[in-house]
Amino acid sequence: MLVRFWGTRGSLAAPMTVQTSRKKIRNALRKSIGHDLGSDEKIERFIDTELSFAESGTYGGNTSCVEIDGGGDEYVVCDLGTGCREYGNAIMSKSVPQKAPVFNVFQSHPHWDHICGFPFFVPAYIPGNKIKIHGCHDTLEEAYRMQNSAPGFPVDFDMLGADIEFVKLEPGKEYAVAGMKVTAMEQYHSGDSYGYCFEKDGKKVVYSTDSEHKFESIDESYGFVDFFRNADLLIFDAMYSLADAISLKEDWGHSSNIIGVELAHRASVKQLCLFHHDPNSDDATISRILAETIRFEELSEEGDALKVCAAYDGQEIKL
Amino acid sequence: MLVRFWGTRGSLAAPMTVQTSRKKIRNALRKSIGHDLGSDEKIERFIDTELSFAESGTYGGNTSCVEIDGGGDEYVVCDLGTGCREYGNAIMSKSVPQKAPVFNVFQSHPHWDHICGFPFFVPAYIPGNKIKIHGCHDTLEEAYRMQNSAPGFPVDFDMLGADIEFVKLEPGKEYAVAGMKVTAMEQYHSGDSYGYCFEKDGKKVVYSTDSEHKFESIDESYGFVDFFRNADLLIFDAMYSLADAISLKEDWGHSSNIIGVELAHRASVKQLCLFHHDPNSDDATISRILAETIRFEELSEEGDALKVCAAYDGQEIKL
Amino acid sequence: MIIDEANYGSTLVLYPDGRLDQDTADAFQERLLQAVSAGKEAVIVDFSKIPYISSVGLRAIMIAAKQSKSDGVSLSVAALTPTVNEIFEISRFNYVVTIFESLRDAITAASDDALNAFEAG
Amino acid sequence: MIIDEANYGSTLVLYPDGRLDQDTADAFQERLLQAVSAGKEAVIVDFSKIPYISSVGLRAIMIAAKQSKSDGVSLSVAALTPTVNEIFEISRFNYVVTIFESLRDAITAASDDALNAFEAG
Repeated sequence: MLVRFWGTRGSLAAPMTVQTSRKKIRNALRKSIGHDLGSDEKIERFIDTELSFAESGTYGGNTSCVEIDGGGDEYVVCDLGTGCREYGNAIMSKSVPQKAPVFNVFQSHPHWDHICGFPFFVPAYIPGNKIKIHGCHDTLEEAYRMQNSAPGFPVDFDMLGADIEFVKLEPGKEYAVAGMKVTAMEQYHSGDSYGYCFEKDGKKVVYSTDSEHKFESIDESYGFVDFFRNADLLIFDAMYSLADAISLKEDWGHSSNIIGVELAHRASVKQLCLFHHDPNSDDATISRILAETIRFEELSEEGDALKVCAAYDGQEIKL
Repeated sequence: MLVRFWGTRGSLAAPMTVQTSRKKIRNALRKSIGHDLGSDEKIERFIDTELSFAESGTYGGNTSCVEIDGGGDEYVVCDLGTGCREYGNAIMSKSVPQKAPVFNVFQSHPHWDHICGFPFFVPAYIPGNKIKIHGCHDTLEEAYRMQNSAPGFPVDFDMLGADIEFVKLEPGKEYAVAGMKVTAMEQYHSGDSYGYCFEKDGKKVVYSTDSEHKFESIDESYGFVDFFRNADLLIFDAMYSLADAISLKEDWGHSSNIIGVELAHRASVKQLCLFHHDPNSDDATISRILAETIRFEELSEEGDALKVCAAYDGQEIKL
Repeated sequence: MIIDEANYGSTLVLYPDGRLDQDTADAFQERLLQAVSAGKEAVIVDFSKIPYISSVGLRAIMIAAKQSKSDGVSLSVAALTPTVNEIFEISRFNYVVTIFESLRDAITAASDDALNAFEAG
Repeated sequence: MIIDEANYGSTLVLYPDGRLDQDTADAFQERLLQAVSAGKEAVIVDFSKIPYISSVGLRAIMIAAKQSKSDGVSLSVAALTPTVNEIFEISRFNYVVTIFESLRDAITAASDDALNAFEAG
């Protein structure tokens, strides 16, 4: 399986500021002093070895959109936040289509940040394309139709070229889509949200964003431990610090890195991927949170070794 | 007057990609070879003199949000795209409020990219704050209420702490707001849009985005020439190339740099600011378009000298 | 605006002379649409005497380009002055019509019979 | 979980001993809430014998911190082991309660009478 992150930010798209861009340049130049940069190869090596990811790159700022490629002949993607503009563009830019033009969307929930890229998802405009929006909410079609209508958008939903279908799923039931086994699970979030588990060839990926884990999560029988069990990759909403998540931002429907590590350990997850980054966090902040999470995992000394990463727009994880 | 750009992108927020970030670093390092970077001062000077804006900085990727500060005691801002998250944060971060907590929003139109930052505009949550959303559309309140409601957003419009009022304006009529003279003008755009002219102390700023100028614009009597007349700053929707704007993207409601220069010349505008950048344009592309526009202005040899710039998130223009 | 013309086999060449702007674009557009509809295989506009083109001149070319496509006629421009060449690039009109460096290049691309006629003078 | 305590003037100090996790957090929370509600001016938790704290232990502190605020009682923690200190920072609990390097520092900050009683042994 291959997971491609097109959008990893929570709530609202958060582009890099001009100050941050200049700071990166300044920092790289400062660090370069005394290094031999006499060839492009040496420059690449300097960037790779002397600069951190946050110093040379960026986590990006597009909202949720994660492609799950199980090798099947149809496309599979979780949520259509702003990241889906680039996802659609990438598909359109291939001279030879990689798959049949059938797009299976799995919708965590219909909050704006998870659907707002759709009006700029070019495949939706192409006759002959099929878009199947899967989800457990009754309101998905209403949300998408409302988004693609006046007064918010000039192209009405019914004018889109693609054939768009809404597929209602039941949580806990197993579905076969694009050669993968897919299961949904209800999550605690305003208006409900759903996590999705994708399984193929003995590999398991769980997409679990916009999900708050309350006090009950410490119970032995907490359902998410089973849902996450042995996942090769757990994409986990770690938007807030634990302190914020259980005080000021209690019931805001998001979780923390601490809870992510604890649940991942209990479920024997192999890799935990921090997701739904706060739009107020810059690259340095996200990297700091990642480093702290890796450190907390070490300190917690529980369960099997757990790899931890922080998702970035453009990231690919092969399983 | 002071104009602060918080969001300058059209259609959909467009964060910088990890590839672009790394490319900037690589380019800066390559160009630094042979330069003495032995002090922070020298590094700053190198960045300022040897790197272009697109090489060291970024135009940003937030959608429309432009603050117009005429020195009055209330806030004035055009549109509430994603840029208004940072606008609101900046206001909240001041230990001493700069103005009375009254926010006068001038709404070009209610398309998503022009209202989508509002749920993350922190001042809207603060009791005692007043938000007046001015505009010529009958649908503004409907659009804002729909955005702040299920299934798209968890905090309902009526739960917002601020007192929010919608103020209907008539195009062509002069209003006094925050010490400025404000006039609206209807623009050609799907569902209509409105440009706003702000005047104070002999200075004039025109905010004219999401406005297509069709063939009639060559007529002597074309109304926008008067509307733009002698503007010190014209913020102009130059999203497309002229070729695209009059063929494939005809009637999509946007204009071009070429038409911007021609209209600005005819109206004796002093500074033309390219705005509503295409989300598919990276920093280098926007800089190239800016350079070409400056060149076209030189070639066109008409009217008074016209300064041309391309808006970026975080830019301030003093008039 | 004076617009000379010449026929080389199945190719028609127009030679407009002067600025292509609000004062001249209507006449230019009319003449260009006539040329495209004249039943020729190809129409070439020699731009060597056009010092400047404004948006309204470019618009005339766009309209003619659309017409030429639906009529199955090849429309191209040739011998642009440096200024006009830049304006074609800035406006992205280099993607709208094919631009040839010289009239001879455009005629060569149009057809053998056009080239023969052109060479014959 | 064994939780010793000591009173220094108007300040109560708790000395929990052992990991603060799922097995022990309930007892810790109960004891902590009692302490906060005991009518003292300040409650200090000496963390020197806590090798580890999990989210549920932190949650107990959050609940007690909220209670202490509404009761007008000062709640602080002191003498964190290096691991627990890191976990407080990672979870941002350093913004939830005041952390003192040593119990003596915490007592000094609490009140003069507490310090006097503490010094007196």
